[in-house]
Formats: sequence, structure tokens, C-alpha cells
Amino acid sequence: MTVPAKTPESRLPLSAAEIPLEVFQKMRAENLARWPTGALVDLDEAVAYHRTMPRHKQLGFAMREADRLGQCLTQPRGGFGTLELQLELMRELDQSGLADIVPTTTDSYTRNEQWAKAQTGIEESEKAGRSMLNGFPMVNYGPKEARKLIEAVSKPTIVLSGTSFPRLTCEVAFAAGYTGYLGSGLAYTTSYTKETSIEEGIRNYQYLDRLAALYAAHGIELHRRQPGFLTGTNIPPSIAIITAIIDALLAANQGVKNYGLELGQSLHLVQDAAAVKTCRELVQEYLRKMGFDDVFTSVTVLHWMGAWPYDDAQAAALIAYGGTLAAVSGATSITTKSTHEAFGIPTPKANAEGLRMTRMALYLARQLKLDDLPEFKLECEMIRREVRPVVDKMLEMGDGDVAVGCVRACEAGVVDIPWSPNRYVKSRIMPARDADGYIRILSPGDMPIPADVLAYHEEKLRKRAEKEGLSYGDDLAVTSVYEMSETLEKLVPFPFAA
Amino acid sequence: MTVPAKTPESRLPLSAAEIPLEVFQKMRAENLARWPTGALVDLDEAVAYHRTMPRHKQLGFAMREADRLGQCLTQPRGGFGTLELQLELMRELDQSGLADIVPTTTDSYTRNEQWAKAQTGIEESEKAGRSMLNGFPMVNYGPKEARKLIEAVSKPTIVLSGTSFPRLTCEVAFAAGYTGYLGSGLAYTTSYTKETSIEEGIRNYQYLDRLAALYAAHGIELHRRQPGFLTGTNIPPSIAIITAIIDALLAANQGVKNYGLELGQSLHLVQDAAAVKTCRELVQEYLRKMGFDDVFTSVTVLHWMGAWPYDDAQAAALIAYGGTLAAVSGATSITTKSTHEAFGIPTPKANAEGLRMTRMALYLARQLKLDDLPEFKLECEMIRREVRPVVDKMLEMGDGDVAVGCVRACEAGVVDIPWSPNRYVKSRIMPARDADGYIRILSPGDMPIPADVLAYHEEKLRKRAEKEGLSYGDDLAVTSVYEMSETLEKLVPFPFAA
Amino acid sequence: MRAEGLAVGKTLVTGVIGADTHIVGNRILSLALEKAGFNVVTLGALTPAEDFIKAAIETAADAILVSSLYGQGELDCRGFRDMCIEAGLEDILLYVGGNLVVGKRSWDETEATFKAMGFDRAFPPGTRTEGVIDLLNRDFAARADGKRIADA
Amino acid sequence: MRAEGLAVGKTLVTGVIGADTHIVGNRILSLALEKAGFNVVTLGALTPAEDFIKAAIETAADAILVSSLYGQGELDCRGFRDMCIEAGLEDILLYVGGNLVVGKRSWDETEATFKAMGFDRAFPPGTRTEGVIDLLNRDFAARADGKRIADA
Ligand code: B12
Ligand code: B12
Repeated sequence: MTVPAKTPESRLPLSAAEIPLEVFQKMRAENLARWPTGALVDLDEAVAYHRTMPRHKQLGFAMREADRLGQCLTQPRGGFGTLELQLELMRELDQSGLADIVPTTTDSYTRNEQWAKAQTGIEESEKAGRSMLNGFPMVNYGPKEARKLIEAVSKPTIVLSGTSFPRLTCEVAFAAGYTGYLGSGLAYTTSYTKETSIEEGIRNYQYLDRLAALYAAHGIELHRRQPGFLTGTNIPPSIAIITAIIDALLAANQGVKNYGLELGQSLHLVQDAAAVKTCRELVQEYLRKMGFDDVFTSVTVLHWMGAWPYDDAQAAALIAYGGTLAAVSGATSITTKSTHEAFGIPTPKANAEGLRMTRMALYLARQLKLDDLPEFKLECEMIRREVRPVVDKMLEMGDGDVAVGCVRACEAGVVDIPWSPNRYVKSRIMPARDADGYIRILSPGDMPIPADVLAYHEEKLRKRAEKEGLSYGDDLAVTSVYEMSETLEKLVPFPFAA
Repeated sequence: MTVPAKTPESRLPLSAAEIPLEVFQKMRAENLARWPTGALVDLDEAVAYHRTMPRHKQLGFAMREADRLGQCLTQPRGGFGTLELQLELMRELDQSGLADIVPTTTDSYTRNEQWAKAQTGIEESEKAGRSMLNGFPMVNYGPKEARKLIEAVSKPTIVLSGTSFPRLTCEVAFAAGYTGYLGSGLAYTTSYTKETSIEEGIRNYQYLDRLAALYAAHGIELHRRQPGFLTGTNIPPSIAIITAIIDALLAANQGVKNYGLELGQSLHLVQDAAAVKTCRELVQEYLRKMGFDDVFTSVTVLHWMGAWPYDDAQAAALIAYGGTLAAVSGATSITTKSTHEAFGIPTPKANAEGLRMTRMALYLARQLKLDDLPEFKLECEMIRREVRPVVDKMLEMGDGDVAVGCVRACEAGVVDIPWSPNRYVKSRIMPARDADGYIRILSPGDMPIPADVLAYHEEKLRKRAEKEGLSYGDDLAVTSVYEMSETLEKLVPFPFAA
Repeated sequence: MRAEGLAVGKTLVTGVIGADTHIVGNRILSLALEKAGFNVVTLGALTPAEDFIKAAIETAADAILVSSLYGQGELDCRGFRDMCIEAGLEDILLYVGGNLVVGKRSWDETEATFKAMGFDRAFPPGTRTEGVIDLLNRDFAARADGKRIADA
Repeated sequence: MRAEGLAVGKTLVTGVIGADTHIVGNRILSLALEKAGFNVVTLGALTPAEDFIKAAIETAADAILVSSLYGQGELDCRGFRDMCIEAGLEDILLYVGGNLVVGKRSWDETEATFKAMGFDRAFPPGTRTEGVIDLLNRDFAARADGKRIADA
């Protein structure tokens, strides 16, 4: 992938501190020069356009309001390789899917700043009459074309772009009129890249957060979001929340005031409710600790992020259950999948059906709360006891600077991510599911998690090893990766075999 | 419908007492003479056949074992008008639906003993090449043909026949090799008939229960079941449980020892869990009170029995949620529906998909229990306080004879059924859903439910009336009938209208 | 109810035909029709075809509304119009509604089947009462102008 | 593992091609292949096509196993065999697997597409490691007999 532009003037030593305006303006100029459409980005025109937008199309407002009303919004994923296909998709998600938030997922070349390749992808897609790209090439189309997408729907829009290189895409997207943007330095760099350093990732997202703050300075509150689902593969709540705290602090330092936290569902009703509650709490706890007491944070849960079943009926149950989990957990929004998940990017129709299944499930489980359940309180306490020691250690390692602390903590394995492709984290922490369906920590790597807490996890996992006659070790982890994609014959056999 | 045979010798005054063997043999002779295939029923041959059946095909065993293992079995509904269609259906439900229990639903002419009409239905179906009947005409085909269905599947089979007139159908079915039979005197008579008296219905099911006891006397334990879902229309748990207790006592009096109780889902996670728990408890409480301390009772929950949505995606969510509710409630089995529910009898394929969605949902919610939730304990207590006064009053009215007490209690409205088509109940009790999603009692009719309990229901319902700006009254009940069939646009509109 | 005026004086017979126990929708419909100002003769569930016609004659009804939910309506409703004609109710207004056939079949097909049986209108699953009342009033208005039913 | 014997001495290159970050399945597969006795050279996620070939030459590999999950494999794998040929790896065994194309398309179509690109075998979503190991051993056995790959 193209190495991000590094020029002496605009490169400060790594720190969490807000990027000074004049430096940032230099950075923007260099950045916008990297592809022709960058020249079409006009901040004042963009701000003026955002001002004309009705409140109900502004994600910053929508997330605050949903949080106030205690309502869970629905949002799918979705990106195709041409503007025509993307227009059709977003209209269908809005109108027949009833999506409360309409997404634009970018393609993986765009994510890696391979815009020339993306260009070929557009042409190939036009030739083939179907999308050859796994998302929408935002930069290639540029702000004016992309605005047609905003105009085509009656809901707030968000950019989904799993990458460490958001700098040009975010300029184009905000200029086009997108009011939400998903991505963060720690989470995406550790989950979506191999050679990119944590420092590089943090710097790139400091740019995005600083840009959002610049819009805020002009009276436009955009919604920024952190992809705490990470590698999507059996992420224990505490790991997601640790990254949420770090990325939230990094964003707050750049001046962001409307920040969303995302948690992939564990698929355990109690664990997910506990995760949402403690994520809210702990992120605010550390924001305040670091002097940020006016940052709005919402929590979004995501439909199962691991391997999906290959049977539509099983997938439908997973979709509906995701809605149930979201409602019970009190999440501010849910990001949905479709029955096609195990196979490929869904058709607009399948995607819309996933939204409607989820919406009905949300309705059915409305009003349910588990807060008074002892099992729920216990899980909350366990999560808190896993998160605080790690975050405190990380802050200590950075002498109070979260950017520096984060880089050092990852290097030392104090902060670690399961199943990461990235060279700059140890990825020695290994999760697995226990016999009751909770995701537990099989091995913590070098994360400073209290011994008694780890003993609790081990006890639970040994129960499962016993029950299933597995050796206590990686088999527990690998079978947990496959679990949800297994056939029903294997998951729930007829109990009275001949 | 044909009036059941009444002859002086075989007609005793109404009582719960076990029918004496010699009288019962007379009754059987008369009964079997009513249609040619009755002559093919041979008890000894049938007993011999049941003896050869492997345990895993015997529903009596399967229900006891599932209860012991704490596993929830799945069972669909399904009946078509010809043997060929029925064979294909049952094979698909067994193999691709993975049904743990395979059903045979009879058609409505058979249910009402209009066998001549059923015969035309068979012919019309053969002509049309599709089923013109809403179920399988068991009696017309007779035991030898019906046995082909038993042979075609590798699971236990059950007869589903909503009627007050089971006497010939059950003889044929048990002779064929069915090991389960759904139906009871109070529940079905009040929900499926108009002119039939409660007494008549009770007498007809005393016959069926007595027949099951006769098989038991020969060492064959059949599974009998009570359709506590009643009219399927917003039945409060207490009403279902009251009928469960009465029908269970009637069956126990005839010698039945393996009895299932069915509850239609309320669709509230806590209320359904409370219903299953208290149903188990209270039925056993009254069985023991009346001296039956060796009757095994299981609890089956049924997918939403009221009006279904017309959108497949919404229906899928309702199916999956039903599985979640069943798992959390600890039910012994769940009776499933399909995405076609609102339109018509499902195709075998849609029916099998409903089974698989449910099976996956059961897996996802395994291990979850709400027993320690205060809200759950409160709901259990409310149900107990509604059930006991009614059942005690009923028993008192019968001077200890449950058959007599039941007839008198229905006449007096002490026992009442919502939305009943039957002339012999007042059907003045009216249920409605409250703002939290619980089914409550809007008006108790003449049922002796404690005032403070009713005040609790009223308070909850007034909250909803207020919230939705409805007048406190029948509108609450009627809107609750439609609720689940409403469109998503109406149930969960985009919260930030333009 | 804007239609009141027309409804007044009109008598309707309702019921669920054949061996069909589904009373809930039929009951809600009947209540709504009364509220709308019609005289409603409710025969309830499990009503033989003959009883509809008997009741219609006795009450000099203007229309018969047949419910069939359980799937066997296709058999139960055969020759319903002919029975009306024999009984001298040539052009009594006939509606039928519910889940008219077995299974999820195309509505056009089903509608055609029941119109061929002589029903003036057939209504698909999910029909709400407001729409029915509205059509009844428009059809009675049309009949006042000598038409058989109002045109779409 | 019954296949041990054959596996011994065989070197495989694995990796996820293009801008694709999906490492989980590739990592599980690589571990299974090692357990089965192969020498496995793991290039990990986000691996350019050229790197596969470079590694294959350096390690004198017997086969290259390309993973592509993210949908753009159809673009990333174009001309992969040709590059091998240019590099003098005419008949190195080439497998490709994962979610090879964008969207839920018919497998036959997809398989044909990738075989036309010169892959000896293509594997659909949901492929488990046992089956892969089994086929590798059968194909190496076939090659010992001078066949290109074992027949079905
Ligand atoms: C987990 C996951 C992620 C994680 C990946 C974490 C990581 N770093 O590994 C995260 C969240 C980061 C992610 C990101 C994205 N993902 Co993703 N992801 C998945 C998911 C849910 C599971 C994948 C998985 O781990 N499966 C478990 C493993 C064990 O199975 P496996 O990967 O299939 O591998 C097995 C077999 O395929 C086989 N196999 C694999 N390779 C090979 C090679 C050979 C030669 C052979 C013989 C066999 C073989 O053996 C393996 C072991 O059994 C799948 C959907 C699904 N399958 O349910 C989507 C999916 C693969 N992702 C998809 C997409 C589009 C993306 C994104 C582009 C967009 C987004 N959602 O953000 C980004 C990609 C960014 C990028 N640059 O690549 C799509 C691909 C679409 C398509 N092909 O049409 C899928 C199919 C989801 C969907 N339906 O949209 N994803
Ligand atoms: C509740 C219910 C029951 C209850 C009925 C209780 C009672 N006594 O009323 C119980 C559990 C007893 C029951 C039994 C059976 N049911 Co049932 N039942 C239902 C269910 C779930 C809801 C029906 C309902 O009350 N809807 C709510 C009301 C308000 O709506 P409605 O009935 O559609 O009526 C409205 C409109 O249709 C319209 N309308 C109705 N009639 C008319 C007439 C005219 C002229 C007009 C203009 C309009 C109109 O106005 C009404 C008010 O808006 C439906 C499926 C569904 N719809 O979700 C199945 C359903 C109707 N039942 C069905 C079947 C097969 C049965 C059984 C035969 C088998 C069984 N499951 O046991 C037995 C029938 C026994 C018998 N002899 O009739 C099938 C019918 C199959 C088909 N047509 O292909 C259905 C469709 C379910 C399915 N998909 O299999 N059922």
C-alpha cells in the first residue's frame, strides 16, 4: 500500500495533543493533493451544505436523540463498485429496509489508498454489469458525485471504511455531506493491516478526528465512531472496551465531542448486556479522568462478527437474536448483517430483509432489562476488573500521553488483540467460548489481568473442555471460531439417537 | 356436525371417575362401528406393534427424557389431504427440518366427524393435485394406511386434531402406531366448537384418556397433551394454567400418567418464563392435592398463536424469538410455525425452515435462566394468585368432582375463556397487552380473581392507554389482537420524522 | 363514521362458514359494522352455508358476509350463489374474506376462484374493517344507481 | 494423521492475497497443514501476488495456497498462473480458497472462473482443513505418478 505522505514540516513527534491549526492546514493541503478529486474539497462549501441539512439526516443529532429516547437504531453495511449500484442499494436500505442510518462501505483498494486499482475496479464493474469491488470507491468519485448518495436517502449517512488510511476518504466524505464516520487508530490498524505501525495508524486517525473537530468549530457536529469489534473473532468485552477507551481518549484530545463505541456481539444475552453497560461507564470514567467531561458517547452493537452458518434459516435466527441482544443491552444502535453473510456481500434485498428481521426483533424485546440479575452484576464486575488494570498500565507507560502509552503498551503486549494480522501487536491473547456461552480469556498473553479474574475464566473454560472431551488449550479457541458456522446436525443433534 | 352416539347402557351420569372397563368396552364397540375403518382397529395387534417400536420413536419416553436432560424438543404442525402428500411432508419435516417430534394434523372435517365430506376432500385433492383439506383425514385412511406414516419417519409422532370429537380418530391413530395425542375436553371444546357443551367435550376426552390408560395397562405409555393455547388470542398465562389443571385432573382420573401441558407464548421473555415455571408447579400441586402423585407432566410452549405479520422478515423474527423464549423458559418442547403463517398452511420447505430457525435460536439461548430476576419472581407470584382462587372455587362447585365442577364453573363464568366461539362459556374475560409487553386482564368477567391482583393489571393497562392515547376499554383488546400483524412502519417508525 | 347515512337501515348477515372455528376476526368485523351503523345478524363460527341463507331470508338482509379462515372455504363455498338464487336471493350482495384457500397462493388466482363462485367481492388475508365498511357503502350507493357493485 | 508419510518434505506457501486482511481462516489452515507434516511458509494477510511467487522460488515450494476472502480475489488473482510460468514455476500446484468473488454466486461459475485462471483447485466458503490436507496428499501422490492432479 502507498506509504502516507511524510514531510518534515507537518510531522510532529507523536503525542495525543491536539494538532495546531496551522500545522493541520499544511497537512490538509498535502493530503488533498494526493488524488485529483482532493482538489474538489471545499470546507466552506461543505459547512454551508451541512447547515442546510435537516436534523433528522444528521447522525450527530440522531445518536444523541436515540440515546435520550432509549431507542435502538438500525444500520446495515453496504457498498458497491459504481455510483449507480450504490444509489440503488442505499435507496433500498432506506425505503424497504427501513434503515435508520444508511451506510456507504468503501472498497478495499480505497481503504488502502490504491486509487488507481480502484479505478480499474470501477471500469471492470461497469463492464461486468456487477460489482467487482467490495465497496464504493469514494475518493475516485469525489465529493460532488458522492453527494448524490446523500441526496438520494432521507436518513443520516455514515462511512464504513476499515482501514488505517482514512485521510483522503474522510475529506471527500465530509465534503460530500456524510455526517458519520467509522474508524480509529488502534482498532483498525490492529485488525485491518499487517505492516502499518500503531503510531502510523494513530497519526492517520488523529487527522480524521482533527478534521471532525474543525467542522465542529464551524458549528457542524459530526458523529465519529470506534470499531471496537476489532478482528470480529471472539473478542472478549474487556478487550473491546480497552481499545474503546484508548481511541476515545485520542479522539477527545483532537476535540471530538460526539463519539460512538462499537461492540461485536458475544451472543450471550447477559454478557452483551454487561458489555454495553460497562463500555458506557468505563469510557466516560476515563474521559472524565483525563479532563473531558463533555464528550457524548453512544454504544453500537454489531451482529455476530465471527464466522456465520451456511444455512439461511440458521443465519436468520442469528440475525433475529442479534436484535434481541441489542434491545436487552440497551444499545443506541445495531449494525446488521444478512442471511448471505457466510457467502458474500448481500444483495440489496437480502440486506433489507436482515434490517427488517432485526427491527422486528428489537420491537419484540423492547422494555426488557436484566440489570437486577445477579449473574449480570457479576459479569459487569469481571469486565471492570479486566479493563482498569490494563488501561491504567497503558497510561502509566505513556507518562499520561495516551498516544505514546498506546504504542508502548502494544509493543509490550500490555494491550493485545486476538487474531490480529498486524506485526506491531503480539496477538498472544487467545479467547474461547465457555460451556455457558460466554466468551472467556483462554490465555491473556502479556496483558496485566488480575490472577483471580483469570482463574475464573480458566475454571469456566475447563468446564467446557471437560464437557466436550477437549484438551484444555488451543482446540477450545479454534472450535470457538467455527462454532456458529457449524451445521444444526452438529450443534443440536436429535437427542435420542437410534 | 354428527351428534356423538348416545345409548342408555354406555352413558353414565357425568363424573370424573374412571370409566369401568366393561362399560368402556361397550363404548368402544359402538364407537368403532361408526365408520368402516373402525373395524380395522385391533388393540392386541396395536399393542404388539407399539412394543416393537424403538424407544426413540416413543413420545412418552422422549418427553420424559427431554425433561430429564433439560432439553427443548422441536415439533412443527402439518397435515395434507392425501397419504402421498402427508408422507412427503413428514419425511421433509423429519429430515430437512430436523423435527424431534413429527406431527400429523387432521383436517377440519375429520375433526368434526364429517367423514363423508372428508372423503370428497381426498378425491378433490387428488383431482386438483394439491391439498384441498387443511389436514390429514386419519379416519378415512384407517390404521393400516396411517401406519405407513409412522414407518416413514425416524422420530416420535403425534396427532394434532383440534376438536371435541376425538373418539374414532384416536382409536385409529393409536392402532396405527402414533405415540402422542393432543387434545382435551375443556380446552378444545371452548376453543374449537360452538354448540358442543362442556359436558359433551369432557365425556369425549374421557374416552380418549381412558383409551390411553388401556394401552398403559398393556405396558404402552402414550403421551397425552392438553392444548392450553386455547383460542390462541392473547391468553393470559393464568387462564391457560387453570384449564391445564382441570384437563390434567380429568386425564389423571382416567389413569393417564404421561401428560403434556401446552402454553401459547405471550412473547414477553419474563412472562413466558414465569408461565412455564408456574404451570409445572401448579399442575403438580393440584394433581397431588387430588391424590395423583405419580403423573409425569411436561410443558410445551407454542410459537405465537395470535395474528402473524404478513412480511416474511417480520415472521422470521417472531419464529426465532419463539425459540429464544422457549429456551429461556425451560420448556420441554416447542411447537413451531413458519413464515407463511399469516397466509396459509405452509409448504413442507417453509415449515422445515421454521423448524431450523427455531432450533438455532434454541442453541443460541441455551443455558440462560431468569429465575433470580425480581421481575420474574413477581410475575410468578401474580400468576399463582390468579390461578388458585379460580381452581379452588371450581373444585368447590363440583363438590370435589372436577368434571362436574368444570361444567358448573364454566356455566357460572368462574372459569372463562377469551374470544371463545362456544355457547357454554361466557367469554366475558378480555385480555390486552400492556406497555411493557405483558398480556394482562382487561376485564375478568365473573372470574374470582383477587381485587388487588386485578388492580395491578389495570394499572399496567392504563399506562399503555395513556402512552398510546387510547380510551381505557375494548380498544386496548382489539389493538392487541392486531398488534403482531402490524407493519414495521407502524410498530417501529423512523424516530426522527422529517 | 362518514358513511353512517347510507349504512342506516341496511342489514348484513355475518358468520364463519363450514367447520371453521376462527371467530376472532369475524367478531371484530361484526362489531365494526355495527359501529358503522349497519344492522348486523351474527351467526358466529361453524355456520353451515344453509344457515346463512335462512338468516338472510328471515331478516330480508341486503348482504351476506362470509368468513372462511381455515382453508377449506374453497369446498364450503361451492355453489353458495346458486343456493341464494334458488332461495330467491338472486342479487343479494355477497362478500367473502379470510384465508380462503389452503396454503399461500397468489391472491389473483384465489380472487378469481371465488368471483367465479358468484361472490361480488373477495378479500385477502389481513383485510381491515375500515376498508370493508367503505366498500359496503360504495356498493350500496352503486346499487341505488342500479349498478351491481361500485367500480374500482 | 494417515497422510504424514506423503506430506513429509513437501513445502507449501500460504497467504491472503491482495489488500485482504482476513487472516483467521488462513492461520487456522496453516497450523493444520503444519500439524499434518508439511513445511509451511506463511506470508500472512495483505500479501501481493508477487510475494507468493518470490517465496515459492526461494523455498522451492511444491504448492501455493492462496486465500482470498474479501471479494476482490477475482481481480487480485488474474494472471497468477502466468506470473508463475514467467518465474519458471510452470506446474507448481496452485490452490485457491475462501469467499472468492463478490456476493453469493453459484459455486460452479466461480470454480470455473478460477480454474480458467490456472488454479488446479478452487475451494468454496466453509471448506474445512481436513479435506484440504487429504486432497494435497492425493494430488502429490498423483504427481508422483506423473498426473497433474488426482482425479475426483
Ligand atoms: C471475521 C470477518 C472479518 C474480520 C477479519 C478479521 C481478520 N483480520 O481476520 C474483519 C471484521 C476485520 C473483517 C473485515 C472485512 N470484511 Co470480513 N468477514 C469476516 C467473517 C464474518 C468471518 C471470516 C472468518 O474468520 N471465518 C472463519 C474462518 C475459519 O473461515 P474462512 O475464513 O472461510 O477460512 C476457511 C476456509 O475458507 C478455508 N480457506 C480459506 N482460505 C483458503 C485457501 C485455500 C487454498 C484453501 C484450500 C482453503 C481456504 O479454510 C479456512 C479454515 O477452515 C466473514 C463472513 C463469514 N464467513 O461468516 C466476512 C467476510 C469474509 N468479510 C467480508 C468483507 C466484505 C469484509 C470487508 C471488506 C468489509 C467490512 N465488512 O468491513 C472488510 C475487509 C477489509 C480488508 N481489507 O480485507 C465479506 C466478503 C464479501 C465477499 N467475498 O463477497 C464476508 C464474506 C462477509 C460478507 N458476506 O459480506 N471481516
Ligand atoms: C388464532 C388462530 C387460530 C385459533 C382460533 C381461535 C378462534 N376460535 O377464533 C385456533 C388456535 C383455535 C386455531 C385453530 C385452527 N387453525 Co388457525 N389461525 C389462527 C391465526 C394465528 C390468527 C387468526 C386471527 O384471529 N387473526 C386475527 C383476525 C383479526 O384477523 P382475521 O381472522 O384474518 O380476520 C380479519 C380479516 O381476515 C377480515 N375478514 C375476515 N373474514 C372476513 C369476511 C369478509 C366478508 C370480509 C370482507 C373480511 C373478512 O376482517 C377481519 C378483521 O380485520 C391464523 C394465522 C394468522 N392470521 O396469523 C391461523 C390460521 C387461520 N389457522 C389455520 C388452521 C389450519 C387452523 C386449524 C385447522 C389447524 C390448527 N392449527 O389447529 C385449526 C382450525 C380448526 C377449525 N375447525 O377451524 C390456518 C388456515 C390455513 C389456510 N387457510 O391455508 C392459518 C392461516 C394458520 C396457518 N398458516 O396454517 N387457529
